[in-house]
Amino acid sequence: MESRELFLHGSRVPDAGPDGELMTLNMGPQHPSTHGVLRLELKTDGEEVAQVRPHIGYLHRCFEKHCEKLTPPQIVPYTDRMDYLAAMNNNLGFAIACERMMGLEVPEKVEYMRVIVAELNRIASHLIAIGTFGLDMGALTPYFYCFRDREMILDIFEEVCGARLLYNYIWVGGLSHDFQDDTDDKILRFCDHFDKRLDTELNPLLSFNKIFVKRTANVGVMTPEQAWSMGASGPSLRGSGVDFDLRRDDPYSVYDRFQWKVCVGEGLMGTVGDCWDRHWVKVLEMKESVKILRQAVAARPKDGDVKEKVPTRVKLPAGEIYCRTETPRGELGFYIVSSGGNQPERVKVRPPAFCNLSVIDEISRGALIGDVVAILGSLDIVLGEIDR
Amino acid sequence: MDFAALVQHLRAALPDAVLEEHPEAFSPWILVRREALGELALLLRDDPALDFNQLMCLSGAHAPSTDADRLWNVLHLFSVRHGHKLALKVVLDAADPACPSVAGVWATADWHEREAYDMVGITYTGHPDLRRILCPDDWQGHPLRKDYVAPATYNGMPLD
Amino acid sequence: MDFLMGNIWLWGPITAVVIAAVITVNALVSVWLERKVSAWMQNRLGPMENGPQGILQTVIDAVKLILKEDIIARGIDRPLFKMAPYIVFGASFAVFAVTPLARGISPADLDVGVFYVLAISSFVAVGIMMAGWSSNNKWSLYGALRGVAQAVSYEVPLSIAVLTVVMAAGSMSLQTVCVAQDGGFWNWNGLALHRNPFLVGSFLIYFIASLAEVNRTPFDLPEAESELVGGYHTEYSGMRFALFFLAEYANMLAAGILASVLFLGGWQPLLPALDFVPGPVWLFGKAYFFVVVQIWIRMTLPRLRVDQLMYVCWKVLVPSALAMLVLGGLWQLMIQG
Amino acid sequence: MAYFGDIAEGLMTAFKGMGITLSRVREKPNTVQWPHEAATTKARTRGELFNNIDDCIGCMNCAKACPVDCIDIVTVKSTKAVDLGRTSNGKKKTLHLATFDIDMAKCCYCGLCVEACPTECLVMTEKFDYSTATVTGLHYSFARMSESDVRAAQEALEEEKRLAAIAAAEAKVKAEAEARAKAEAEARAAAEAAAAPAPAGSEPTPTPEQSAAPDAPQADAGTPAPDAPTA
Repeated sequence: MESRELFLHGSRVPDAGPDGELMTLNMGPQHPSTHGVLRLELKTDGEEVAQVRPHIGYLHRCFEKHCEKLTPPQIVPYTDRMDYLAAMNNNLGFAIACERMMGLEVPEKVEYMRVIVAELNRIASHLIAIGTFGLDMGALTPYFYCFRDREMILDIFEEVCGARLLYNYIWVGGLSHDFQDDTDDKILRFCDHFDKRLDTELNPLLSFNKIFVKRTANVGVMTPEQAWSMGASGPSLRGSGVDFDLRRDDPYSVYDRFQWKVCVGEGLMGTVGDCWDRHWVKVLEMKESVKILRQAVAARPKDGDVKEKVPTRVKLPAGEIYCRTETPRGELGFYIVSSGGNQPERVKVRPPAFCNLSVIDEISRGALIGDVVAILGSLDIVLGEIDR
Repeated sequence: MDFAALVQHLRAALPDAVLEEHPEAFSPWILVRREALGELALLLRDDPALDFNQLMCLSGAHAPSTDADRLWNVLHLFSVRHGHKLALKVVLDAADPACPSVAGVWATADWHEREAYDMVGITYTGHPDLRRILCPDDWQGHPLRKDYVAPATYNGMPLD
Repeated sequence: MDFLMGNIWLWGPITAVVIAAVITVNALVSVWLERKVSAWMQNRLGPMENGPQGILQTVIDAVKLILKEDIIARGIDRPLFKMAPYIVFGASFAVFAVTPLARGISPADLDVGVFYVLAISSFVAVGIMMAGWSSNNKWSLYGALRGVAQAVSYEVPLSIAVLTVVMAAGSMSLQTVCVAQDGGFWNWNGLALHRNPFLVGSFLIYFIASLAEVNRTPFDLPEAESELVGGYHTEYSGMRFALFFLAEYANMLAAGILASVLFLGGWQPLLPALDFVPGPVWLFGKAYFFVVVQIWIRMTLPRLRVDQLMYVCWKVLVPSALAMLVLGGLWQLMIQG
Repeated sequence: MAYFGDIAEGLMTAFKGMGITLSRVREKPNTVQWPHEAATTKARTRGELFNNIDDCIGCMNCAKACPVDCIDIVTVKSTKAVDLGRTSNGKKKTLHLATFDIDMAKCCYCGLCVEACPTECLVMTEKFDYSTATVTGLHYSFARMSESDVRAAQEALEEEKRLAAIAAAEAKVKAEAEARAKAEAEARAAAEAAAAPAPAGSEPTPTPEQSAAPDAPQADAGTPAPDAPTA
């Protein structure tokens, strides 16, 4: 075990074998735990990994090219399809970027509802991240429990906007539908159910399971310096102990009105910034999201039209903007250039998972093949967003 | 530091690096002389008064039709310690799309520059591994150029 | 009866056919059990379409596997590739030969029954190695290497734990081991705290090691699907894959049978008064209890990493098994005289 | 002692986890035996698109709103003599719908077309299970006009146009004559008064087809339609 610990702190990168040869192993594009179509080119010495070269682009769907030909309201459904596990957050990021360009103020009611759906979707997305992370570790059952709870969120979304995965709910200037009469109750009921389940079910079954801890603690340690330099964001950044969350530090919408705290990795089971910390930050963040949800549901104004400020014709003024929001995976940035026409000239997306994935080579040198799977799972990538 | 102070600081440190400043933009930006980008990037990262430790985004863009045939290399920077932001823009001639790489300054730039190379064809000098990233390695052309025409076939496969 | 038992040419084929039938039925039942138990634990229903509670689903799956195309990719070492599933299946098939079904009845009551079981079951590793090597696939090779390393390592604590029982019973014959646990469940090795408490420890060690022997979670590294795609059987399809599949479930049952024979009295009834229930019922009941526990563990625990697997074997199970052996022996010397 | 602690913790957490999984056996399953049981859709569920062609005015708003271009509409303008009636919410119909095709295989279920529809005739139903054996099976045609109907409508329109063109030509000649007369009169007046020349007020000739700005918001059926169905 001691020698392994040495690798993990990066003091020893395995050399090529005695005869100077490393085996090239293609993990993916068809592989069960690459979370989509990712290819990792591993250079291995036995079970030890000397280098990881990610190859992306297998799911490239020309999002940025499409945007040149679409009006902003038409782009919103396309943003759904980038990070399909957190479509609300993507809609929100794009809508806010457009609204800032247009100087559009949306009604307070809409802001609160946006926060509610964004936080619900954050929980849903983290649930998948945690469930699939467990699945990568070989724990089958937490995955189903996560999906069961996520289903409640999807039901709420379906009731509100009619779709379960790709919502097209947050529009430039407003929302597509108002909540139904009993949506608030359903959200609160979900919060009660979920809070309880998290502590009595998911944590003892997965987070604190000794095997799980041993598999993830001290594995794939990302230092804060590495994280900043590689542009890691979201739970991957906070897992390294960096206290930074765009919702608090670069506030948008009405996040500054709620009482909540930014969760950071503390190295509870091993080193700060290991896979377990990244997992734990997600668990804690879900609890914070529940807190925000409770406050937002209580505080949200009930009257008013959610489409009141939706322009009949969305026309971005000439100029360029970079606008970033915090999705479950981290910093989602939209760089929009417009020359005042109906369609934006250029929409560049800065996907959080794109930058998070680029860290993988640095943090998995010297790990075992099983660790690479753990690291990949803990980084919580969505290929739809990386490849766009 | 606010934008004006930032620009002042930069002009004092590197007198000929900043060509224009645009404080009125949605995300205020400065136009940087191409040759000075590398030096400026190091200054931005290492000067404790600036301390831009995060490269939020690096975008390549083919400039809007209003601005002739030019490519933009746009960097959005953020400093966690000071909380200030700055956008740098390097304007390149589409015929000579070479631009200094900042991958050695912010590691984030590595993949983003590969993407900009892939999409609009900016060739970054000094980049450690400038390959296509989203398109296949043998793809022809740079899809986000305004004059790009989608090919009819790829390796004999019809593209519809 | 003695005539029958004595005539190997008559008795042998009949036994073989019966065991083959048992293995096949067992695979159908175990797969169904695995699906159903996992579904119940995961708030699902599992297969429901074919037959009541989907009991015929596995039959249909088996038909599908038989009808599927048998793909042998280029670059494969064909003779080894074709032979490997039969070796794996054959090994798990042969283990059943010494199962004590009831008092005095076993297909073959060998004097060295325990030894035979351990020897034959470790033969599976040879098949796994052949499959992994001949597939000419890096993932298969990883699976095979892991599988062999694991099988060889876990053989050690497993054998030591079994040795404790052999020592207590004074015989290597499985029939004798069963007879030694006569007289109600309090006399079963795995529960008999008053007879030899260290056997209970051995029971736990044996069970954990047997999980590794049959490649079940948390020790399913040779076929860890999230790491190695399919492990050593990545390249197999159709009937050859079905043989691996059959062997896996046969191994699960064999491990269960051995555990119940060694530690839960085999065919012994729960209470002496329940003697009228035939021995095989008790034996298979106990064996399937272990199968369900294996499934239950699979549904609960994550998988170990390859170095942790070795750590658990050599640094945890082997020392503690040795301790149980020594202490159990001392106990027998001191207390029972 | 961390060694024994780890072993104990390992066993304890394993048993705890097994307790949790076992206790879930008692809970009711969370799945629905679809298609034996009805799947739960909600009132707003965005499923298959349906167009009530009787209420459709052919305004093309849906086709324009669609981000994936899955709606294909071809209209023929009706002649003045034909009254196509009104929609159920009182909008006047002025266009024959030669084609109204939706390719559900392309549809991305964003619902933008439904929002754009001024007469609420295009709706997303709750139906979500409509898989077909072929992709073309998902190509829905809602228009009810036969080819001969379309041709008849086109001919009628062309006839009307021809008549209108004649009328316009006549009107133009007349207008020109009037203008000339007016100009002459004005010139005379100007000569008389020796004042500044009056502006030549040439009235725009009314064309049968008024072309609106392609992206102007259309609340009503003011959209120009192609004269003949293409392809």
